[in-house]
Parts: sequence; C-alpha cells; structure tokens
Amino acid sequence: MSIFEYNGSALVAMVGKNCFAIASDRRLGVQLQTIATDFRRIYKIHDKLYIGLSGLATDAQTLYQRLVFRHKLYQLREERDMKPETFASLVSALLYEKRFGPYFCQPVIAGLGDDNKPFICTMDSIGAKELAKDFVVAGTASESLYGACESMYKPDMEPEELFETISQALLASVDRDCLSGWGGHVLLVTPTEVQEKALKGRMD
Amino acid sequence: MSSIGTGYDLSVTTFSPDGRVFQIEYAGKAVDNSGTVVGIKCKDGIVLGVEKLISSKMMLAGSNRRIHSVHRHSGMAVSGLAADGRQIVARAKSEATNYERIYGEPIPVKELADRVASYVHLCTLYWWLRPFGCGIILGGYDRDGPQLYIVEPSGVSYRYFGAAIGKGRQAAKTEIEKLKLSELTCRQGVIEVAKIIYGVHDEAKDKAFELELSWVCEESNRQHQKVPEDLLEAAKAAAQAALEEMDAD
Amino acid sequence: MAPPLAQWSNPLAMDSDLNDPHSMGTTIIGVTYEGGVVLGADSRTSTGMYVANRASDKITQLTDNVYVCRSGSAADSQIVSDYVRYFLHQHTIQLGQPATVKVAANLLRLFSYQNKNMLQTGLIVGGWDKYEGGQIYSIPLGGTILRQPFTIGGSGSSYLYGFFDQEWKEGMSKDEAEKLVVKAVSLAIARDGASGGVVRTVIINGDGVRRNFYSGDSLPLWHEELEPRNSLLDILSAGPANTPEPMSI
Amino acid sequence: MGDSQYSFSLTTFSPSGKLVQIEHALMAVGAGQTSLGIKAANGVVIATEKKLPSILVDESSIQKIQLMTPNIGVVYSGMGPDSRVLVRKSRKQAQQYYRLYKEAIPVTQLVRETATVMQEFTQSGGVRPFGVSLLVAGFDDSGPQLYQVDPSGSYFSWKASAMGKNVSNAKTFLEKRYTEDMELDDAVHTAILTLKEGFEGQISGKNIEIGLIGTDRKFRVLSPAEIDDYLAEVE
Amino acid sequence: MAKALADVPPKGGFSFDLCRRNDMLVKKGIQLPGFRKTGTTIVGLIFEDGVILGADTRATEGPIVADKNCEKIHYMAPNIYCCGAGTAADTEAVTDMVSSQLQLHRYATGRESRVVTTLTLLKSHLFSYQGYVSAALVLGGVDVTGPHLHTVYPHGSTDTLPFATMGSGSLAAMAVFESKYKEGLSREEGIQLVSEAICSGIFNDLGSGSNVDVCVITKGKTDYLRNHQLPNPRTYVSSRGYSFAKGHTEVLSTKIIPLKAKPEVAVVDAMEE
Amino acid sequence: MALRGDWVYENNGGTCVAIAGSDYCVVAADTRLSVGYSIYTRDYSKICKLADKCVLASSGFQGDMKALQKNLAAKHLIYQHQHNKQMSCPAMARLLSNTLYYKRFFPYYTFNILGGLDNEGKGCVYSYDAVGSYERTGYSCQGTGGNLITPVLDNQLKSPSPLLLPSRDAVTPLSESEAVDLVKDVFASATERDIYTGDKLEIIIVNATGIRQEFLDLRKD
Repeated sequence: MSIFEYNGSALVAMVGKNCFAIASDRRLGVQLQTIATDFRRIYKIHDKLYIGLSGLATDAQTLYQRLVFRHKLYQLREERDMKPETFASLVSALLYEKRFGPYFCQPVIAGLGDDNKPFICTMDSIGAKELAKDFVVAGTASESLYGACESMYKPDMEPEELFETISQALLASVDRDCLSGWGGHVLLVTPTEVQEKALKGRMD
Repeated sequence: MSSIGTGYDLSVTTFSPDGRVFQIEYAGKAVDNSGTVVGIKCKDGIVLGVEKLISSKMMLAGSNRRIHSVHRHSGMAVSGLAADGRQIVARAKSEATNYERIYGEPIPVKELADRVASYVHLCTLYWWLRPFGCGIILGGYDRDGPQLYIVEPSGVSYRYFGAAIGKGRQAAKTEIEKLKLSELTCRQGVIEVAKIIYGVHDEAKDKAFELELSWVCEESNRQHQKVPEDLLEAAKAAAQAALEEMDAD
Repeated sequence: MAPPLAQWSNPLAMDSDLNDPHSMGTTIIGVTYEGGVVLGADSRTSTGMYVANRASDKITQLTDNVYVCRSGSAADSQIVSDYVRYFLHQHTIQLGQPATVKVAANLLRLFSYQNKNMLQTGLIVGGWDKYEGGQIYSIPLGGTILRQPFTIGGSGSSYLYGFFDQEWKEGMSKDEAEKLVVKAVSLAIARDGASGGVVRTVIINGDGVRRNFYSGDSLPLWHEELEPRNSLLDILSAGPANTPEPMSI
Repeated sequence: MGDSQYSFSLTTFSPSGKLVQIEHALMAVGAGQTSLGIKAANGVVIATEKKLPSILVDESSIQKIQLMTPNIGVVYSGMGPDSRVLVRKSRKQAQQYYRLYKEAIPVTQLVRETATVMQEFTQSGGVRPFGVSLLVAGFDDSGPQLYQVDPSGSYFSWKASAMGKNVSNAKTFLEKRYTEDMELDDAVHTAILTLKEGFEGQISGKNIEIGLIGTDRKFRVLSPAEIDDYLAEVE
Repeated sequence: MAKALADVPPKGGFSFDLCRRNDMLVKKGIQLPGFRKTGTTIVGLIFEDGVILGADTRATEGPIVADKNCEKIHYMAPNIYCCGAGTAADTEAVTDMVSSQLQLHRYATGRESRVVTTLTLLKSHLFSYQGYVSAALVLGGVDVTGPHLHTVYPHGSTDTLPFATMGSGSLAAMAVFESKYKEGLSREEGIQLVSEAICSGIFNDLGSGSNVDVCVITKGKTDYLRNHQLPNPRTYVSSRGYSFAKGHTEVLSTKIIPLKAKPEVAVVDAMEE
Repeated sequence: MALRGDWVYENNGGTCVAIAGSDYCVVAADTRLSVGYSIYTRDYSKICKLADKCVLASSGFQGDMKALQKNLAAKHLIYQHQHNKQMSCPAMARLLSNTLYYKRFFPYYTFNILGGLDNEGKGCVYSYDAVGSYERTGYSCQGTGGNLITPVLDNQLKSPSPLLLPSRDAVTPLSESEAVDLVKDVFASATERDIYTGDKLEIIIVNATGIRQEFLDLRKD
C-alpha cells in the first residue's frame, strides 16, 4: 500500500476569471475504514490564500502548523501578507528540507495575488513545484481528477460556472475512488468575497 | 635603548618599544650557555658532534644522549634544554613518519627542517606558550645529497656547510672555517669534529664532558648512525693528542 | 466487478538503465620504455548499455610530468584525481620542485585505500622524474600499489594479459612502445564491448609530454572485424547510384 | 571573533550611562569621507567622495558604492574594511531570503538584517562595533527607499541624508534644496552640488562616486564618464 | 531571536528527523510515494558562436503527465544555463543553490561567472550525496574562455562534449545529433538541430512530451526561447462542451465571507529607533 | 523491458471506451502500442470485429490480446458452422467470460470491453476484468486511461443504479453523434495526461445499418 492511500483524499484547485476555487472531499479514513465524514483538508493562510494538504493526515497537520507559524512570523516581520508565489516557495523549501525523510503530503496552493491574479500550484512531497494556468489536483483520486478536469475545464470561467465545474469534477472523481468521498468542501474566492460551500455527494 | 626587558620581557606576545621580543632572546641565552654542538657537511655526508657536559659523575656514560635519530636518513643534535630538545625530536619524528605515510617517500631534509622550524616558531606566537630553550642542528642525507640545518629557538632555520651552537660556538666556527669541507670525507670529518669539541671545552669552568658523535654518509649507507666505536675512540685519541700538542706549544 | 488481478508491472523499470552510475568499462595501459613511459586508453564511457560519451579522455593530467589513466566509476575517479591534483600542486609549491611520480602514485593509493568502501576505481599512474626516470604504478580497486614495468587495467585488460606477456620487451624504443600500446588498445576495443571509440596515448619522458590521438577508423582491423562504413542513412541519402537493393520481403 | 564564553563585550556602559565604544565608532564615521543620499519621486541616488591617499593609487580598482542585490545599493562612511564585512553578510542574507521565498528581499528587511548584525557587534564578546555608517538605497514594491544604518544598529528612513566629515554642511544644504517631487535627475544634480560644498580640490568623475536606482529597479553605479556628463550639466 | 530562528531551515542542509519513522513505515510494508520526475529529453550543442540548450516540457508522475508545460532549462548565471532531468525537486534545488552561490561569487569577484566554476559546484554537491540527489544535467554557457558544454550525472561524474543529450529521451535525441551534427553550425542550423533532437525525444520517448524550449547563449547575449515550438496541440475539443447550469450541484450549506477591500494606508515610512 | 522473474506479462498500454445507445453502440480505442517509455507502434488496432454486431476492444498485454481474439474467432467459426448464424452479442459476452475464466489461474492479461447490439437492436456494452467477471452496462472504459475517462463518462452519462427496481435500461440518453463527439473529447483529454494513450483514435460505430469506422488523430508525444 502506498502511504498516500492510508487516509485517502481528493484535492483540486481551478482558476477562473479573476477568481479561483479550491475543493476537497470530506472523508478521513484509515485505509478502507471511514473515521470522519466532515474532515477539512483545506486550510486558510490568509483571506486570499489557501492550502490543501493531501496525503497522510498527521503529516498534513504538522506541516500546516509549521506553515502557519512561518506565515505569522512573516506577517509580523514584514507587516504584510505573503504573496501566493512566495508562500509556494516557502512550502517548497520546507518540503525539500526533508528530501530524504519527507512529509507524506502533497500540497495544493491557491491564492489571489496582488492584482487579484489567481495563482494555483501543487507539489510532490519533496517540494517540486508545478505551476499551472488551469487546474491542479492531488490525492488518491488524482488520476480521476486529471481526467475530469481535463475534459470539463474551460478558461476564464465566471465564479458561478467555476463553482459548478469544480464541484462536478470533484464529485465525479471521488465517486470512482473508494478512499475519498462523502461530499466535498468548495472554497470559491473572488476579489470581494469568499464562498464556502459544502457539497452533497454519495456517502460512501 | 636598554637591552633589559623592563616589563616588556614577560611574554612572547609582547614587543619591546624597539621591536624586540625579549623572551626569544632569553631562550637563545639558554642555548648559548649549553655545551657546544658542532655539525659539518663533508663531501660524502654529515658529521654531528656534541660536547655533552656531565653534571654528575654518577651518571652513566652514554645516557641522556643529545644526538637523536629523526628518521632513517636524518638526525638532530640538541644544545640547550635537553628536555625541550626531546619535544622537538618527537615532533620531528612524527613529521617524518607522517610525510612518508602520505607521500610514500622519506621526507626531504629541507622539508623536515622547514617543518621543525615552523613548530619551533609556533611556540613564539602565543601567550600561553614559552619558546623552546634549545637550538637544533639537523643533518640528513636525501636524494639531493647531504644537508645540514640549524633551527634556532626563534624558529629561524638556515642551511650550513658547517655549524656550531652553544658555549664554544665562536671558537668552533673559527675552527670549522679552516677546514676544507668539500674535500673532507666523513671519516676525516669525525676526527676534526672531535678535535674542535675537545678544543673548545673549557676545562676550568666545566669539569667533565662526554663526546657524542654521529654521522650520515655513504659509509653509513646514508643512514643516521652513531660513529662506530673504533672510529670514536680514534677520534677521541686524536683530539686528546692535538690538545696535548697545543698545550705543549 | 472484481478488481483486476494485478496492476501493471512497473512500466518505468527501464529508466533505471540510464540512471546507472556512469562507469568506464575501459581499457587502460601503461608501459615503460627506454627513457620514459607511454600511457594509453580507449574513449568509451557507458551507463549500463548506453554509450554516454564516445570520445572521453581517460588520461588525466596530475602534474606537468605525471598523468593518470582512470577506470571504474567516472565520478569516483574524477574526484580522486581532482583531489590528488590539488594536493600535488600544494606539495610542489611546498617543496619548490616537481613532485615525483612515486609521490603522486602514493597519494592516489592513500585516497583509494582510505575510502575503499566508497570508491570503485582502478588507476594507472605514469610519469617521469629526474630521480627515477619513467615509472608506471598500478593502483587497483582496494588501494594496493604496484610498481611495474608495464601494467594494464579496466574491463578490456583481460583480453590483453597474454598479449603483453609475449610482446612486451625490456628496453623498447619510444615508437615501439607506443605502437604496442595502440595495438593493444585496438585489440581490446575489438573484443571488449565496454571499450571503444578512439585510442588516446600520452608519452612522457625527460623532454616533456606528448599526447597522441588515433581515430577509430585509423585503427587496424582484427579477426573478423568489419571495415568501418557509412551508416545506412548516408548511403541512402547519397543518391540513386549507391542505393542498395531493397531486401525482398 | 571571541566566541569563548569567557570573552566579554568591549562595549560597556560608562558611569554616565553612555556606550563610549559606540560613540567612538560614530567619531570614526564622522571622520570618514562624506557620503549622501537623496530619495527622489522616482528613484534614489547615493553619492560619496572617493579621495585616495595618493595619486598613484589606481582609482578604477576601488569602488565604494556596492550592490547588495540587483535592486539595492549601499555606500559607507568610515572604515572601508568594516563595510566589506557588512556587505558580505548582507548579500548572503539577501540570497538566503531569495532562496527561501523566490522573491527579492524587500529593502526594509535587508536593512533590518544589516542593522541586526551591527547591533550584535555592540553586545557580543570579543568584538568591537563597526566603524561605519551605511546609506542603503533600494527600490521595491513599496517604492524608492533610502535608509541610514549606524554603528549602534539603529536605522532610519530618510528623504535625504548625509554622513561623514561634512555632515552638517551637507545636511543644511540638502534641507534647503530638497523638494518632495524631485525627479531622479534633479536628485543627482543636487547630490553633486552637495558634494561640491566643501569639497577640497577639483571635483571630477574620478574622485566621486554616484549610484542610482530608478523605476527599472536596477541599481547601478555611474561610470566616471557619466559623472563627468552630470558635472557638465551642473556647471 | 534564537528561538524564532530555530524553525528556519539551516542553509542548504537537509533535515533527517522523519527518516526513522519513514524507515519504520517501509519495514511495515508501506510504499513510499514516488516523486515527480522529469522523464525528459534534454540536449545541448556547441555552434559557431556559442551554445544552444534544449528541453521538452513534460513532467511525469508514474504514467501520468503531471505538468504539460514545465521549465527544464534553469538559470545559473546570465551567461550560463542548465537543463535538468531526474527528480524534479532535486534538479530545481541543486540549480537554485548553485546559482545563488554563483551570484555571491560574482558580487565578491566582480566578474562574470565561469562555466567550470558552475560545473565544479554542481559535481561536488552531487558527488557528496553519492547519487541520492538524482539530478542529471546538461550545463552550457559562454564565458571568457569561450563556449562550454558539459553533462553532469547524478553521481557527480562529468563529461565535456561538443553535443550532449540526457534523460530518458537521450537515445532518441542522440540519434539525431550523431547523424547530423557538424562543427561550425550557424545559429539557425543549431536551433533547428536542437529542436529536431528534442522533437525526436518528444515523439519517441513516452517520458518526454509537449513543447520545445530552447536557450541560445552567445557571447554577451542569451535568448531563452520558451516554447519555441508547440508540436502537440490538443487534437479535439468537444463541440458540445460541458456546461453545468447554475444550481446543477446539490449544495448542503453556503457561507459567504465578504472581504474587506484593502484599506488605503497612507504611506508612512517605518521608523525604528 | 525483459520479462523478468515470474512476471511473464507486459502491459502494452492503451485505452478502450464503449458507449451503448438505444439503437447504436460506439466502441473506441487508441492505436498506440507501447511498453515502458517506448512506443512499439503508433498504429495497432485494439478493436476486433467478432461478429456482425459484436466488437471487442481490449488493452493489456498484446500477446494475450491477440491470442484471445483468435480463440474467440475460432469458437465463433465453430458456432457459425454448428448454428448457421452469427453469434449474438449477449452470447458472445458469455463466451468471452467463460474463455477468460477458463484461464483463471494463468489469466489472459487483458482488459476487455465487448460492444454491439443485442437481439432487440439495442446497444449493449459488456465490461470485464481479466478473469471473466462481467456485467452489462451503458458505458465502460478500460485500460491505462480508464481512471481518467471513467469519471467524465459517469458525469455525462450517469447510468441508473443497478439496484433500482424494476431495473432500467442501461443505455445512454445521447444520440449517436453526441456519443461519438463525447468519445473523441474524452480521448483527447486522456491523451493530454496519460502517456500510454495517444497517436490515433479508432472509433467503431455499430448500428442497425452495420458497422462504421472513424479515425481521429491524437497527440503523438
């Protein structure tokens, strides 16, 4: 068994026109046994920057704590929020530091930059950044998500359409992955507001 | 300016106002008051000779040697504080073996002299060390031929044809200068060295002394060795004879 | 639906081949002659089955008068020779004269020996110095050092032992020696899959160093070897006159 | 550096509550060659005298204004060798920041890091304070910035500042000439005029140095020929 | 201060504190995740006035394409670039680290970086990790001593060549070079040949794909031709498309958090005493 | 790649899709045959016509694919001789299942989809695992790109739950041209992300008028 399959997860972020959405499933399992059905994998760094951590939940939480610590330190020191690009580099540096004993975590980072330009990015567990203009995925359902997003994604979607697209992609994908599911969380971030929605999905 | 320290002579790390380091000069004095040590470079090798002053008649002849072998091909004669000398010899030995271990060939005499000099010099640089109270004559025979060096307590080192340190160095040097070193063989050199040592010995101040002789030459197969017993006795006899001849004049 | 019996076998297993450490299945030779030495090597560097470099230079300069032939892991032999070159430079400056071949060889030996658990490299050192003339040292895998009148190394050497036992003669001339080396390397290239490309030689003697290069198509052909010829692509593009008959299917 | 736990700081309080070592360091700065900096609306300029001990020194081999990052330059007054230590440490710090965040270090951050080093040297065992003040000129997302860092480790953001031998005259001059909406070219002219005040001898491209940064965010040091052109404009 | 810095990574060092746990997991039969690789074609050649480097743009994770348009030609110095193959994180990290060292070295010396300096820094890092940092590189640049092209293998061995290829597509690309390379190519011929070699890798090696990146370095000038060729556009887009009407997805709950517009802070210079 | 140890199979990659409609069946597969990082050929048809209204698409190990096709063809020939008619698609589905299960402990390393029209002229798709477990569905996808395509088909063709009573028809609501369009799009998508899928798409459309073949170029990298 791959260690990524211990808890199971599905994460996806997608870019729209001046907005982005990041979504995850809600299941936390220990292999095939479901432990929690309202688990959150997407963490807020600041109002316009979110990170989703797929993979081993214990590592995800540790990593999240370190990231929040580093970000708060940065905020105090520099009196500003981190740009998404900067934050991605920080995550990458923290992961690569453990090159030979990695956190079993594959992060997905999504944020709005200075001029509300959406930024999304994912990495492998040792911090190899992958910047994409359209969508990024991670987790046990990543293959399905790749397929679904590759078909369904359109450039320059408005927030409503973006929400529908990412939700459909997520739900379609987790239904074909037994390690993730139980609906989903979607965060839709536009320059003016954040919409946080819980999706209804198959409960298995 | 005065050559006494007046407070500037307490540490090796203090210069006097006229730019001297008194501690090193004092160390030199310890050498100057010690028994004479002579070394000459003959055409086929090096001869080292020491006037080893005997402080007590109870001392066993041949003990407390002042000539030491450093490596197969080199040796040193020590004048001044014998204990300090042993420290230097120990260092020289380790440098020599270390060199051979790394480079696979015996250490060149020049390199050995350099390293020993650096070591001696090192002890003149820190307030928590004192300089060595001894001078060294280093002789050796390597692929570039026989070579002779002096290492002073200051860490200075020069190469010589003939060298003398200790009490009778002035007289000894005068005597060495009279020799035709480039024509002399070591066998002859041994006799000459013995004569010089006997000649410079001050019977009035120092009672007894023992002559120590070593060589490294073709005859010793380029190895540093004590001079053979019979030759030593012959040299002693010749020196004694020369002395008596001089007295007779 | 039942799960499929097995997921596919690791389809990426084959990329291991190119990620193999870079190694030089090699033929290297060192030969002494009257007045100097000749070093020779092929030029093939391979990773697994892939020829990573067909014109590599395995005869590396250490000092003005000493060269080394490298075999085994490319990374290891490069690092060892880089370090030794650096130490020899220091040593040359310290001594004020060129390092001897023996010193160079001994440094390589020391490195190979001290890190024998980590290094996969066999070396042949050759050079000339004024003390011992031309010398060849072989430093095989574990850090042994052997001085030999001639030595061969690398995977191709197994085809050459008998040849050398027969052909090597004491007191060869420079040309005879070089001819022997080129012939030997080309023989090994013919038989050993891990050796190939061109032949490089380095001749070192009292007058200096000379490098020679023998391209693959200038080498003699041995038993059942084919004439080098242009690739099929060249023949096809040369035009209808040379077009070979298509094979009938 | 004296890292032994027994080594003690050389900078200690005097009975009157002053750290005289720091004051002495400031004296060293005050005795140094004059440097100044002006923040314009669209950039920053820093300038300094470059008087050499002898005409035999090859002036092209000496550069007093140095780059810390492509968009931050620095000049010192006081002991030249001390500044090298600071510049080296700051450059390293800037690179470390870049490698962590893949983003150029903001001027404020770099100045603070540099100031931290200077402060540490007023409190650590076995070391003395730096005998230099620095003028740091940079241009980042927060616009053009000019900072002065002193041996105590304190730092200030300035519209225009001067330091070194001619401080008071230069500052008075700058106070008179400075306007908020000054363009970079005007600032260069003002800098030259300020340096000219109290300059001993004939000013030329060879005995002053000017570094500037504009909206292109590339700090560069002017060549003697370029300075001569500016000098011609001023006259 | 010291406490706060405790979490800051030591310069370039690795942290091994999770190794024991991870080894334990492996012993329990758990598979460690694969890392993102660039199963890559990278090439380089020397032409009449400089060096041309080329790379494909596919990054893979097992049989899946993780990134269709990644950058594999890394900046080392203004006159030196480096193509990377192998584990993506490693190539990225090692080139970043060395380019930072070079930058400091340039500041300290005031001179243009040399290719050999870069080569030595790379190989000594890679050798010290004995191949565990798996970066295979093609390094090219032009310095005072002329154009140079080197390959660096993960174990730290290096080669100096007039034309070089690396990565899983290296055989395909080398076939092109071996048959068509000649000395003294012109700039256009060089770019053409490099593109052809990369395309050969893109089409014949499944680990390589998507687009062609080219970097031309000549004395005093570097042209990075990102996506020089795009030989693999998507071949079909559904005419019908997938559009989902608003409300298509069933939503359980919605929370809307309005974001305050950033208050316009009057620019006050930070002062600190 | 050598066949190492006791693992005697290779996976030659490729993806197959089939969609059943009310009066048609679309069966499609790419034509890339590869192993490891190499492409063996860009033009290998993974689809085989077994009977007039019955086609088989398979991916997996090419050797087994070929053997299985021959085996079925032979059995079908015998069937024709014995019954003097073409085998129906449901019958062929059962035959295929049996053939696969016959080698339960040394299976054909193939992932199959059988598509065609049933006795009533309705489209039918049968999906298999390597050892013969099968079911009739409205659409199916197998092979290396299967994981990528399945969720899209799920989303677009959402089939009624097999648990519903009375059971509903497992055919898709799309028209034939819509289905072909969908197939082309999902393959183009899968080719973007799956390295083993590409080169060319072969689409077989079975309807009352017979069998039609279409091709679409895919990415070749």
